[in-house]
Amino acid sequence: MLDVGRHPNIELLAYSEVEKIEGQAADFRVTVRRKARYVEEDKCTGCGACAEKCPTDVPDAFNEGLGTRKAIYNYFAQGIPSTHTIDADYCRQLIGKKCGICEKTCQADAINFDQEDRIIQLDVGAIIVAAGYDVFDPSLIPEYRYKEISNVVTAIEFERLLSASGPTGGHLDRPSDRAVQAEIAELEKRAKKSQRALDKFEKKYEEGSGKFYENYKAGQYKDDEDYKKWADKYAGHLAIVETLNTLKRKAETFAVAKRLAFIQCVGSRDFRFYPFCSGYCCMHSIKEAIIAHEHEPETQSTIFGMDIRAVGKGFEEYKARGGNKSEISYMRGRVAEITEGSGNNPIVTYENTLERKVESQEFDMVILATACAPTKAVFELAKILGIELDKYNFVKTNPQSPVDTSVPGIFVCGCAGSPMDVPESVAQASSAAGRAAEMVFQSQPEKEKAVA
Amino acid sequence: MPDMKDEDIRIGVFICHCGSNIAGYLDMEELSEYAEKLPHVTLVQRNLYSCSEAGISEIKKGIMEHDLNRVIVASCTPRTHEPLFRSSCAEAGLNPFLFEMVNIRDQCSWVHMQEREDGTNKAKDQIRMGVAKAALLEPQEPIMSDVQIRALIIGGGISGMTAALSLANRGYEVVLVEKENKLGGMLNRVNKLGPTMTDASDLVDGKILEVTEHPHITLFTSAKVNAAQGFIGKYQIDIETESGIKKIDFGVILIATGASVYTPEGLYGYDGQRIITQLEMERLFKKGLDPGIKNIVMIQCVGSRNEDRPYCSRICCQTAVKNAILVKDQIPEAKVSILYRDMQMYGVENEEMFRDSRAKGIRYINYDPARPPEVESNHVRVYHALLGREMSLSADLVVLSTPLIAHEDATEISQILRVPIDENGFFLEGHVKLRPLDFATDGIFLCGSAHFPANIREAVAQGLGAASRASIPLSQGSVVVEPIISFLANEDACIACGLCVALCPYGALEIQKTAKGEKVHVIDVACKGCGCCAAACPQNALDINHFRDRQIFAAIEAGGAGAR
Amino acid sequence: MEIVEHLLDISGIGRNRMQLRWVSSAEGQLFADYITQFSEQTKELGPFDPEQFKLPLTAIEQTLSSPRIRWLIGMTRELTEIENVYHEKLEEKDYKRLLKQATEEEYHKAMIVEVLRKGPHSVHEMAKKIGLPIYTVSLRLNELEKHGQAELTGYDGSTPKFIGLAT
Amino acid sequence: MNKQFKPKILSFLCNWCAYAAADSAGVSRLQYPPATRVIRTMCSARVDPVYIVKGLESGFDSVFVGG
Repeated sequence: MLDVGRHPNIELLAYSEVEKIEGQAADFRVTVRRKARYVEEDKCTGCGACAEKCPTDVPDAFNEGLGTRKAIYNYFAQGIPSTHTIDADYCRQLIGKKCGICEKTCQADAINFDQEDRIIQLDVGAIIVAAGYDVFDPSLIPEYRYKEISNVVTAIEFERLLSASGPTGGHLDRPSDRAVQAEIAELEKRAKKSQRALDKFEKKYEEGSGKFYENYKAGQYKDDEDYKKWADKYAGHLAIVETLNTLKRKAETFAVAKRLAFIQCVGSRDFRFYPFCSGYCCMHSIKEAIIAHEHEPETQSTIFGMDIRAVGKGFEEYKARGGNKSEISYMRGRVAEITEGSGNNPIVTYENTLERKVESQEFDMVILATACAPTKAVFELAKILGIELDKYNFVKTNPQSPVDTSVPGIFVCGCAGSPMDVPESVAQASSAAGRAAEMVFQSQPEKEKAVA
Repeated sequence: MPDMKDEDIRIGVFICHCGSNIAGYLDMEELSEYAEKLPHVTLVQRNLYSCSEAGISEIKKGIMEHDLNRVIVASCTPRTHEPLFRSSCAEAGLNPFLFEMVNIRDQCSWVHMQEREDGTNKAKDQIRMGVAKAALLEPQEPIMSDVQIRALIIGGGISGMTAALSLANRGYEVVLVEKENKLGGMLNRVNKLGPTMTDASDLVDGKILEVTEHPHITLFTSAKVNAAQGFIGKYQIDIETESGIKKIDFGVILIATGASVYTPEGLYGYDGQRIITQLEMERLFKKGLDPGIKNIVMIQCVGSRNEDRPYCSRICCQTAVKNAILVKDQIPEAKVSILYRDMQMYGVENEEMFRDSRAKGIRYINYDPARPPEVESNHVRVYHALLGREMSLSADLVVLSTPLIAHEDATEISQILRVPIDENGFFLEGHVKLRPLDFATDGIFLCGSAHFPANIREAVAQGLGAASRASIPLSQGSVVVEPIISFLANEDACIACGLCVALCPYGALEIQKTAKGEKVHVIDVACKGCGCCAAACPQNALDINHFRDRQIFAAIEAGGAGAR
Repeated sequence: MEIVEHLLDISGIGRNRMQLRWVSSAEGQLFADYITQFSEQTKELGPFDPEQFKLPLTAIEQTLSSPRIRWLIGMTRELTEIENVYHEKLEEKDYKRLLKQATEEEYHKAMIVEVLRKGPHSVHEMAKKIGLPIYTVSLRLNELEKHGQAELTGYDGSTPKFIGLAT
Repeated sequence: MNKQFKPKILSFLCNWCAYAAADSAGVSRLQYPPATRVIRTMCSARVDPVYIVKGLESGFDSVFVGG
């Protein structure tokens, strides 16, 4: 990423979208909208001082909403370009309230709230589409109850939970536990606030709230407005503290998730959604299970799938290693339903095809290996570029020329063309670049073709 | 390397505030006073943001006005801004390698926020170590080596031909060496290609024609490479052709030698007549299938995913399903069953073909590797893992899906070109995920089944990709290497023991005859400067530019001597 | 690095004065934990005064710079993984045992050379200064003599005195 | 063992792995004791065993090698 950011021949237009293209192979004019960042690219050094001071918390899309980031943010810690961006939907200043703290904090005075979208024209010889894919939304599968059971997460959410730079710093806290901890934090804040109010009363009347409350209940300070307020405040405070303690006791029993279930083909090989196989989810689940085991040696994982497809170089050995060394068992069978048992533990009901029995098992967490779905914006992009999509809305290509699209001069690589894993995407990227160079070279007038 | 016999060393130390990221947690005043008192330091300056335009011009001004011959910037991590500062030093007329960065932000102020005093002491030590090392730095020039604009491609299968055409179509000189007397490789023996069921010969013949007639491609069939010397940009290759040995120079080399099909001797009673491999099945199709065949049983994972060949050969499932469909198309009433462990029909097209095959009535029976099927005279007994009972399928023909294994001359090529092969004999790529088409040693590239079994779509994509990777040095005409490389510091001490040559992961060392007898010679261009040769050399003869032993010793002594 | 740890052990400095850890570039947290743990461990060990270990440190440095040991370390892969022409190769544990033994020998010889540098010593005096059994010292001594690194210079009464020779 | 004693650790960090990990610890502001004095090497293989002894001789209390 760093090399792309610094390479002299690469002009990186981040936070920008293609709006229109004209011309044909080797001679395209592309209109690009550079969305307003409200931060001057050439001044911002990416030091992050502004993000520290920004008061507004926003759900962090990079961490699948599991953590929070600030209204002025860098998509992720080492993101390139390091120029920060202000989120216009959440920034107080931009939605009309008063703030501007980031502007005061920034010593490189790179913040500019009146920055506008800029439209620029590019003259290019070839276009390569590398628009990637979206993660399939498993809430479309009712029987997996993805939204209702908090401990059922998607593979990408699990990846973030396990990542050292993720919301839990790699500590595999169960989402249900994190929700309780968040509630505890909220209650602590309210308890502190109500305590401050009580302190004011206590100072005013030089009497402890507890003692006062007994007398009040005994009918001593009847119908005095101020005392009544004090008593109600105290009763409210007691309620908060009580729920706080019960939650804290509950939190003692929380432990890292140890029994993991990985459900394969969620949305893939499924006539209701995507009949194809997404190719990388089996390997991704095996990797996640091995890393989870490295983090917590008592972790036991079960991977439910019809075929566990480890087809790349060294993948079958990796799958075998997972089985032998990382407590992973492969269960051949499709999961019918997930229900919630006691203690927020999801219960998985499945058909064990080798035993020809329907079984169910309780787990601490369930991870859904979601399908590789075409990006939502691909229809628009296809219209703009005029390229054909296949029946699954990936860019149409044919096996003999795997990176050419239906429009000469426009090429595709990676998951925008069809679901594939990293090694293949990297290889296809080079081939798309090669094809583009070939096409541009062919279109040069004869005399320039002689190469030294 | 000229030794700097204490020529007047004038060091400039630029301490960065990085807004409040450093200044907020360290005592900048103390740091700059401390730096001023260090040996050879003639200028200490603090700036708000060293990496901003203003900061850079401050540094340049400092170099010119104070005639500095060493520069230190104490700021963030060199991994991001070192190139920026090096180029700024060069613009101010100072050799970019007389520059050293000291990390007092990511590894100091940011991680010792509550310990201002200890953090400042640490920063002082790090600056003193930087100054001690900088005093001994020597100027370096980037190493340029021009590239012979010609590519050698070994292997004329679909992948090799695609790569050759891609490079030739971009105007580069290509030499294609094919061992057989005809191009096409494996595809010559394949009948039809899934999933579009086109004829293999249509695709291959088209490509062969294009290759043979292409003005920029020189083709040698029944030829093979038997010796190779040199490194990226300057390879001297001996090609043994029907008309004698040809010595040709090349800039880059592509390996597209493909793979061969494993013959399952002794497995399931293989006899090549009634019990055949998928490849022999392809020949049956070409000859025309005997319409009398009523029952065919295919067995997957024959000789693969076991101890000797633990890998899944990726393409045998697709081939089996394709052939099964072709049988059903030609003889609709034939009964075809496939005994499988996992149907590896990954991706969009394969899964579609897999569904079509079931629609055409092909039966899939899951077998447990611990209880493999038994092939008898005219039927196959198998324990159906999913139904939990023994079955017997009549079989006029049994087709064994065997894996692709490494080409038998892969080991020979790997020794000639000094590139590694993995435990299964396939060539070992630079990085499994990020550099799948390169080798660790620059200048040699890899595509197709020589890397790992690949279907047509992947072989073509990898051929194009490897050609694109190979075109980078060709298009630049020269290769620039950062001069942080190994060099023979003490020629007399070297006894040419060859220990370093064996250890070097990049094949960047060789033993050469010199006036003083045999000595180690460093191939500048191939060396990555990791330093394991210098650290291992029994005679301490080798050293690494910019990280010389004495520079590191100076830094160690400087670090230790500081205040507790 | 195992050999360095071994040398630190037999010299009394202790192997926990050194630590080798593998960290990937994404594992910031893991790196911070290692450093925290190692600083605590170093804190418990207390300050290290090089003066106290003058002799062993110099001896370790000589051992680690001796061609014999560097050669043996460099040949690990050749000896244990790649078969020689007779298709023999060393088992991992045999190689480790051999390397440890050779290192100890070189270490003791280096100590003797260092002691002799300060002037002639008898075997007994050397053994006391180095803290090794007399038998080991005399064994190593005649190896040094064989390599022309030490020599008998005369007798103090009946006890033979030896001095080191610059190689 | 006095509380006052501040250990000094010589630490060799490989540019691609351990040094990068140290940077990412910095980016996420993970606090750790300020005892280490870092020398960056291109690879941990560059660390000659003699460096470790040199470190102990020059006044460090211990030596850390991060690959």
